[in-house]
Order: sequence, then C-alpha cells, then structure tokens
Amino acid sequence: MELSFYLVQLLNAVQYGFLLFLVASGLTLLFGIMGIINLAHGSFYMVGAYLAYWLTDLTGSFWLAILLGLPIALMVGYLVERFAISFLYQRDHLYQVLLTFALILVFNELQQILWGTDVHGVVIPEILAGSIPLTDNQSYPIYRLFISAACIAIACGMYWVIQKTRLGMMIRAGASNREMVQALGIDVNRLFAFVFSLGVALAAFAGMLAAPVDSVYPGMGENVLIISFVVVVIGGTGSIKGTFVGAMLIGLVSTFGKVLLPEMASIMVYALMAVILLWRPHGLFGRAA
Amino acid sequence: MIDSVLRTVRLNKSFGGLIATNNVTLEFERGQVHAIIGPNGAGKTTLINLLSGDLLPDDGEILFNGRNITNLPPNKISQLGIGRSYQKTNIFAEFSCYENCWVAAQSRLNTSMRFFRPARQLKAVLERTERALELCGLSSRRDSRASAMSYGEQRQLEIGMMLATEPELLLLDEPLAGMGSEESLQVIELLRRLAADHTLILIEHDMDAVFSIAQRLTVMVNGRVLETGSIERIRSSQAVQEAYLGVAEDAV
Amino acid sequence: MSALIRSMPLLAALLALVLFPQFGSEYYVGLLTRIIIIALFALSLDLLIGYTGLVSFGHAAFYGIGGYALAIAFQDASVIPLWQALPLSLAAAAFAALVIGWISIRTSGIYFIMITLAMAQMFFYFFFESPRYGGDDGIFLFLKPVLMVGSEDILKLDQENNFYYFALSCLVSSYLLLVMILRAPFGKVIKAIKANEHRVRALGYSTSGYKLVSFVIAGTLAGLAGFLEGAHSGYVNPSYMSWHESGVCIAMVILGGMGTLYGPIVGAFIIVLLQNFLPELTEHWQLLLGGIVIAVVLFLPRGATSLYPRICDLIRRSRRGEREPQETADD
Amino acid sequence: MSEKNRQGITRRDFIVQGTVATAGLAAASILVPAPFAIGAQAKVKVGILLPYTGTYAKLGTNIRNAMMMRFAEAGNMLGGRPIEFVDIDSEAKPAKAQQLTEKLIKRENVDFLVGPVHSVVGMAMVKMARGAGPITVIPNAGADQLTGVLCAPNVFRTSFSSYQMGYPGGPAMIEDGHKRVVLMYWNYGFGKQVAAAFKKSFVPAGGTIVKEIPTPFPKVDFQAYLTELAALKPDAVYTFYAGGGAVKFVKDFAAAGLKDSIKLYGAGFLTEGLGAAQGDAAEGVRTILHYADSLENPVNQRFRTAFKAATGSDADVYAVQGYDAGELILHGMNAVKGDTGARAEMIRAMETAEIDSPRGKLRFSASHNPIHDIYLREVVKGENRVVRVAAKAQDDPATGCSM
Repeated sequence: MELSFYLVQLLNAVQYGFLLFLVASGLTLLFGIMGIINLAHGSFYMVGAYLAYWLTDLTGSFWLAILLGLPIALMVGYLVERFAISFLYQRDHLYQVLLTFALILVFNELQQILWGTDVHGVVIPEILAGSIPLTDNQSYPIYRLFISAACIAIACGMYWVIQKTRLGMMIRAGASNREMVQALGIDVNRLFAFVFSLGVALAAFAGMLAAPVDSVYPGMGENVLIISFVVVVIGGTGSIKGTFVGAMLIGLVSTFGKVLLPEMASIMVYALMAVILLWRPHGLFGRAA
Repeated sequence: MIDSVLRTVRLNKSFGGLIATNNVTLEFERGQVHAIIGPNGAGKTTLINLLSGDLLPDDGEILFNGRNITNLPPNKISQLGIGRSYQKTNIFAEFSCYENCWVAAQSRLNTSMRFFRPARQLKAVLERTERALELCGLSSRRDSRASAMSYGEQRQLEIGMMLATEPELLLLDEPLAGMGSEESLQVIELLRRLAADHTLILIEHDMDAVFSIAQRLTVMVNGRVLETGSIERIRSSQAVQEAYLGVAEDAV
Repeated sequence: MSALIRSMPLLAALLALVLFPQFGSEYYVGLLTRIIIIALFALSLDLLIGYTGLVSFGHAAFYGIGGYALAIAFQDASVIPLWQALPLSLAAAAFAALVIGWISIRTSGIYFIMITLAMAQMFFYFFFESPRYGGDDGIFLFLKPVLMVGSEDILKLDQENNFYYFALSCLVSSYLLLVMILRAPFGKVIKAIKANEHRVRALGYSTSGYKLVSFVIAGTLAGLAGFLEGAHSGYVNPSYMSWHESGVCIAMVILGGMGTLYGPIVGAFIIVLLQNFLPELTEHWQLLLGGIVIAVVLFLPRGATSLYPRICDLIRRSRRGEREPQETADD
Repeated sequence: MSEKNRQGITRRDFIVQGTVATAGLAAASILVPAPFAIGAQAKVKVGILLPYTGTYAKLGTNIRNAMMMRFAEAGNMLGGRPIEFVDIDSEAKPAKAQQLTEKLIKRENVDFLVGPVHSVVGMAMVKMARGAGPITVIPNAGADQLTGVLCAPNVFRTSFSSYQMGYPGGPAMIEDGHKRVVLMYWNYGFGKQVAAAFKKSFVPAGGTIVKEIPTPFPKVDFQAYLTELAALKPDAVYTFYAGGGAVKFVKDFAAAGLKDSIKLYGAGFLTEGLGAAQGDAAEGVRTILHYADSLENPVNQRFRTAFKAATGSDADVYAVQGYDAGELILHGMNAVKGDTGARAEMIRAMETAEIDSPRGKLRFSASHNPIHDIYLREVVKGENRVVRVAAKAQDDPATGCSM
C-alpha cells in the first residue's frame, strides 16, 4: 500500500478518536471527576440519537432538534440524579455499577415503548452534506470534519471550565472533599445535580451529532459504552487531557489494528488498556487516589 | 557512640510545593522513649509515615538495626519489627476486639495462607492475642464489637493490635488524642510498662505526658529538626523556648 | 445451640432442595438445576466483592472459560470422563484467574473494576472471533460427562434428576469449602482487607498475595459453575463471558445480600425466577426487572436476606411485647 | 404502540390470553405434570420463540404478526381445532435459548414450535426439538446447519439458508460484468457462511476475490475498511450486513464517495426494510434475496395490503417468512384434520406442500429447506425492485444432513 493510504487511515484514526472523545467527554465528567461509575452512559448517548431523529422528524431541522433536545437531555439527567444517583455518593462503587446497569434495562425498554424497534437514519443537514475528494476514488464527508470541529470545541470548552472557572474549581473541590466544600457555603447537592445533568447532556449531544453518520437503532448505546470507559481509564480519571489522549490512542490502535492485524482488532484496545494500567496503575495522566 | 535502633539520614519528603520533612537526620536509641513534639504541620506524622513505610521519601535513608529499609513497603517493615499505631483510630470496626488483635497476632506466622484449619486452633497466635489484650487492658472487652466500644477503648485496641505483632520498636502517633483524663492516665501507665522492654517513638501534644515518660525529645518545626536530645537539654534550649515551648505552656 | 437455630432456615432450604425432584416436573427440575449452577457462580463472586472487597466486573470470564475448556477438549470425543474434564475446567479457570488476578490486583477502586472488565472483554472477543472455537456460534456438546466405575457410569448425568443432584452437591460442597476458608486464618485476613487494607498492610501482611489467592479461588469456583452449565446445556458460546453476564452476577450477589454465603444463592433464585416469569406478565418485563434492581439498591442495600433477621426481630419483639436492648454483640 | 392492528391481534392480546393459561398452569404444574387434553375441541398449542427486544425486535414482531394474520384468515382454527399461543421473547440471546425452548417443550407441551430469528438461538433450539420434540418451523434463522447437520423430520424452515444468500450472488455479479470483487462481511457464523457460499459460485465462474475483509460483529465503524476498499480498487464489493450495521455501511460507503467507482452488492438484508433510514445512499445498490416488495404476483399484492391493514406497517421479507410458516402449519394440520397424533402423516403433508407464497412458488427440499427463486434487486427511489431472477428454484446442498 502506498503512503497516501496510510495518511487517509491516519485521518480516519484521528477522526475516530475525536468521535470517541465526544462520547467519553461526558463520562470523564461523571466518572473521572465526580467518581461515579455510570454504565447508563451509553443509554444517554442512545437517548440523544433518538431525540435527534424524533425532533428532526418533527421540526424538519437538525439544528432545531439539537436546540430542543439538549434541554430535554439535561432534564433527564437531572431526574436520574435526583431520584437515583444522589443516594449513592457515599456508597461503594459497587452500588453505582448495579444501579446504572439496571438503568440500561429501563432505558432500553423506554426507548422501545416510545420509538419502537425500527432502524432510523437522520439526514445530514444541507450545508454540511458535501464531501471533499481525498484520493482518486475516495472522498471525505464534510460532516465528519464538522464533528471533529465540534469535538475540539468541547474539549477546549471543558478544559477551560474545569481549570479556569469558579464552577470548575467548585467541581474539582467538591469531588475531592465534599465536606470541605459544604463548609465553604456551596450547595454540593445542587452542584452535583448540575454536573451530572451536564454529563448526561454531553452524552446525548454526542449521540445527536453522531446520529447522521451512525444509524439510530435499539441498543446502539452499548456499542460505545465499554469503549468510552476504556478511553477514560487509559487517560487517567479526572483528567480531560488524559481523556483526549486516551481517545486518540484508541483511535489509532483500533484503526491501524483493523488494517494491520485484522483478526486481533477487537482485542487490541483492551490489551492496550491492560498494558497501560500495568505500567501506570492510575492511567496515563491520573493521580493516585 | 549510642546503641541506635533506628537512624534516619537527611530524609526529605514534599507534597507538591509543600516541604513536609526537610533534611531530617535523627538517631533513636535502643530501649528509650523518644518523643517528637512540635506544632501542627511540623511534619511529625509525615515522619512517622516515612518510618513505617506508608510514605516513600523523596530522598534520604532509613536504617533499622543497621539495615537499610528506606524503600520497603509497610508490610515488610512491620515484619522486621516496627509496629505503629495511628492518629486516627484505624481498627476493623466490624470485628470483635479479640478478632482485631488476633488478625494482628496472626501476621507473625510464617504463613497465614491456611485454609482448612479453623483459625482458633493456632496456639501461638492465640497466646500472642491474649498477651496483647491483657497488656492493653481490654481482656474484659474481648467479645465486644470494636465499633461498639468507647473511643478510649478503641485507642487502647489500636495499641493492642500493634502489640500483638510483637514489635521491637513502637511508632505511636498521638496515642492520647481525644482521650479523657482518666483514660489518658491508663494509657500513660501502659506506655510506661511497654517502655520497659521496647523502644518507643512517640508523637504527642500532651506535654505533661511527654515529660513524664520520654527520655529523649526531638522538636520539629516546619519540617526541620529544631533540637534533639535529653529532656534537660530541650528544656534549657533557647531556640525551643522561643519557637515552641513557651507558646505551648501559655496555651495550657 | 444458637448456631443451630440460626442455621435452621438453611437446613430447611437444603432439605427442600433435596426433596424437590420427588415432586417437581422435569421442566422445573431443569430450571432449578440452572438456578443452582448460577447460584454457584454468584457465590464465587461473593468471595470477591462481599469478603475481599474486590469489585470484579469480569467474573463471567471464568464462568465462560470453565465451560469452554470442557467444550473445546471434548467436542469431538466419544466419551467425556468426568475425572478428566472437571479438573481440566477447574485448572483452566484457575490459571486464567491467576493471570488476570496478577495483573488486576495492582490497581484498586474503579481501576480494578475497569481492568477486570477489560480482561473479560479480551476473552470474550477472543472466543467470539476465533474460528477455531466456534466463533459466536459457540460449541455444542452432545454428551454428558460420565464417571465410570468398572463398566458402569455411576452418575448417569443424562437424566435430569441425576444432574440436579450432581449440581446441588457441587453447590453444597463449594458452600462448605467457603465456610471453612472464611473461618480459617486466611478468611479472617481477607475480611480484614475488605474492611481496611491499609491497616492490614501496616500489620505486616502482604495483602496482594491474599487478594490474588482469593481471586483464584473465586475464579476456580466460577469455572466449576461454567463447567456445570456447559455440561448441563450441552452448549457454550461467547455470551457466557459477556459483560452483561458479569453485571447480572453482581446484581444477584447484591440482591441476595453480599457478605453472606446464602445471600448470593437467594439472589440467584430471585433473578432467574424473575427472568423466567416476568416475561409472562408483560412485554416490557425488563423495565420491571430494572425497576426492582434499582429499588433494592436504593432501599435494601444489604439485600433481600437482610430482611430475614429484621423480620425475626420484629416477631420476637411483638411476641414478648417488649423492646430489645439496643446493643447486641453478635458477630 | 405501533404494532396495533385492526383485527385485534396485538401482541398484548396474545400475552394476556397466554398468561391466563400459563399462569394457572405454572401454579399447577410445579408439582403436578400438566394435564394433556385430547379431543377435537382441545386447543392446539403453538409455541413462539422470537425476539421482541433488542436489535432483532422488528423482525420478530413482523414474523409473528404475519403468522397470526395467516391463522386469522383461516378463522383461527388449525384442522378444526382452536389455537392457543404461547409467546416468548427470545431476546435473541443464545445463552437463554435452551432454557426458553425447554420451557415451551417441557412445561407448555406445545404441539408446534415457531422460531427463531437468530441463527445461534436456532441451533440451540433445534438441538432440543429435533427428533421427538414438537413440529418445528423456522421462520428466519439461516444457519446452514439447521437443515444440514441438525436436520430432522420434524424440523422445517420457511426462510432461507446462508448458502442461498451467498451462492446466487456469484453468477449474478459475473453476469453484471464484475470480475474483480472484494468480499466484506460481519465476521460471525452467518456472515462467514454467506461469504463462503458466494465464493463457491463466483470463483469457478471466472471471478477473482481481490480480498476478503471480515469486520468485527456487531461493530459499525467501517471507515478504516472503506479506505482499504478504496485502495484495492475492485470492480465491485459483495457484502453481508444487516439492521443497524447495514444502514451505517450503506451510508458510509456513499459518504466516502465510493459509489461512483465501486458497485455495491450484498445479501438482501443490506437494504431490506431499511429504505427510510438509508435514504439516497442506498440508490443503485444491488442485492440478492428470495423476495422483493414489488414482486408482481397477486398473492404478494393481496398479502401486502392485508398486512398493512392488520398491523399498520409495511410487509417485508420477514413478514413473508412468518406468513409462510403459518401456511405450512395450517397445511399440515388440515391434512390430518387436527389430529396431532398422526405425526408421520402430517410431516409427509408438510414436506410435499407447494405453497403459493408472496415470494412466488415455494417447495421444500428433502432436508426441509425452502426451494425458491432468488431475485437480483436494485434500490430505485427507495424501493427494492426486481432486476431479474438470479437463480431459478435455488436449492440448498444440505451438507451433513442424513434423514
């Protein structure tokens, strides 16, 4: 294969990495910073995709669908936090695993009740519908570039919020020491409810953006769930930089794994994670607890 | 030349930008009670954590009976004969008082990977457990659940667990913290008894207690050793007077 | 004496299980056999999460390996000798647990959860994508293991009732084995590790060794369960080791009550029976199942079996018409 | 719910009817074996094991609804006896297949067993049912083994074998003028069998397989593989993908700009029932299947109208297979006038049945696999239109079947 082939594959890898980061960004907020294991993250991704499909169908505009869908996702997140997650902050991770595992079942059924079992597609909005020629017979959809751009924007935005703003400071402080923050007069309950909703909204946003390139189908969330955990763990919890690097690494390993070692492709990402955790038990950028 | 059981050489540890121990070089004499005093944040607990292996020093050396133990994990250090108690009560809350000591005593077996003999049959462990219970004065509370015991008793149990490992050197991090005067007296009495055949390194804020049992003192301030030596020497030290003791006595 | 009284419900339950095939139809004996196998699987996980404090999210790997070892070795055999097949399955599961455990116990907390998950996923995909071991089609076994004495198969596992008793005896012996282990010094140490690992290290224990041994024991018992399931259903496939399976196993342990040996067994009964009968109530039965699990997590974190002492207590109090002293020094 | 229909055969109703009976039975049969009634008026029990949750939910629903519709057309009587349904959600989970089959066979003592969609579930199911079990009709699962190694007198299939999905593709592509072809498929049992069957006809006919690219099932990120495909520059690509994966593949293929230089072919599931989700991306894609919505025969037109009226949704190949499963059972029961005891006679009637299916003429092979025409179809304006008959009366070699 010639060089251009590998360059295109590199582009694919980076693009896949961006997509992974988009999905994992909400998870890193919940899992990495708040310390909550949320197995239902994939379900929220699915909720986003279905919202995009449903609202685009209803309003006729993908952009309007995102605009309307995000508040709905925030609301879903808020309700889940208030009525379930908020009881578990002080408990062992085990209970979070189990509760969010049960949430997957609940969301899967709700999705079927609300939207049935068909496979749906969302049409790419007109202005992003074109593509750019890459090689003599392959071209690259503009919409994928748009996803990458959105992903960079979210990465920068999150980094800025967490590292530079008062809200970010409260989140980081609240995660490491609840009592302390409470003593400073911050309402931790409201803070955590807000952050959780934000995490859910990010997952849903990822689902919405992915809907036009992916298809919208029952159980779609579970395809991204485990891999986004791998991304966050490789990067090291609590580090947005780590999540970003983790996403890129997985993008590279998985893409080139498919090309160079096709029969090992699925195993490779997990092997990578095991090796990284053996080398650094808290991930690439994680700190010891 | 003193007979030192433990020696530290230029021990350094910092957390981020904060220097917790700064070039600490100390010698602890065999058979003596050596107290480390100093204001909060002076680096006393960090020093104990370094000695017990709970923390690894950035650089410097720790020698126990002439052996370099600087980078050993806590379990190895414990096995060599250094026991420690914690400032915050650190016991197995759901275990009975007896079981707490017994787990500690069992750690001295060559192997505890025994699966099929009921634990209570191991005689040596049993004896060690009893001795520890008796020493720390909790024989009568042996079947109580640890979490149901009074704070003072839990502190005693903390010491009892350490004793059950039959250490040669005891590291005690504020054994009297939070105790009533009655309980304090009991523990001081216990420490005095232990001093007969152990070396004790003790962090304590209660100056009366310190002066009543310690033979040697080290004063730490801001991670540094300000002064070290006999009680008389510390009492007469100008630097200590200024930096620490005067203030402490005013406060009492 | 009080120990005897306390174990009365257990003995009664065992008696009921022993007598069941005399009354139950073949279908229900088969169903109960499956529950017993799953209960053994959950029981093995409880050693990790309930006693050692290791939240493994990849326990299904060993369950699957136990089944696959049997299926791979004997898929074309004309006879499956139990004395070869069973040790092989156990050894395979134990070896896998040793390797996975050795890697995983260096981490802790959420990292441990995720790395065990990752390791199980590797096994899942290995079997899923390997053409040699049937891929996602899995492997069929057309024979049951036999235990020959002379020319006579003394187990006759092809009869449902016999398999039932075989599985039940495996469960009971595993249960007794764990009782013994937990009473032994080793058991005390792992319980202490769960309570406060740091303190255990300070007392001079090399805790990773204990955790590893516990991991291997749990993995081996899960392998036994996998062996039984493979032999019982005559079929193994990669979904045995999917992360769903691990998740359901955790659900059983907690639903029943972790940190007790009977809890996971009760949990297995609850989950399998719910999975079996809820679909007859409604098409959207998973909504109900999810709701039940959520309710237990929120309101009954110590599991269904934690209700029993509470109920006993209530009955006793109402009978005596007096209040019990608050502080009781039970274990 | 979308599956409401006017003849009142909603899933809810089956469930309720089924439940009253089964709940009572459950209570009684824990200790006492279920009583088995015989007589003309005793109900015929039809056990259904199909997925109603998860990825295959739509398939299961359509199969069941179409079969119910066929029974309803016959007055809900089989050989003069009323029908009782026992309907179980298979969840398409292989691990549960055996347990659920056991429930239908041993606890419910069903006379007929219909299912499943998923091949692996099918193997576990057939393994239990073959021989002494109930008469079994498979309305979808395509694994070759089901009417191959696992074939049995009491097991029938109204759908297809993987072989029939792959084999006719080879000559069809050669005839279209494509000789250098890449094979892409989901790397699991069914996908592999389809690919193998394709090769079996394509290579001897003078075609060249440039490369085989198996992709991990059920993953849907195809980008890296499409780049590889582009670099290989074949005439065409033959694929096997279904459901969400098929939608994603067709869209990604189009988005990568490959439609102009590489012709996309596949087993029928690539475009079947997915028109709305795939949109323009599917235009011009050619597939091989034993059915097409636009087939011009009166049975098909009547069937499609009736199905739409009954369920509110459009019929697809799965519905056809379910409809024919109903027809086959009806045929067998009518032949013995409802006497399920006349098993050999009923089986003989079923294996010699010639059904006027919406797909065209349908017969059965000695291994009880369908023999039917295979069509080459092309997506035109969102509809799968028949280009020509790719294989007349396509049979299956039934490898390993001895009956």
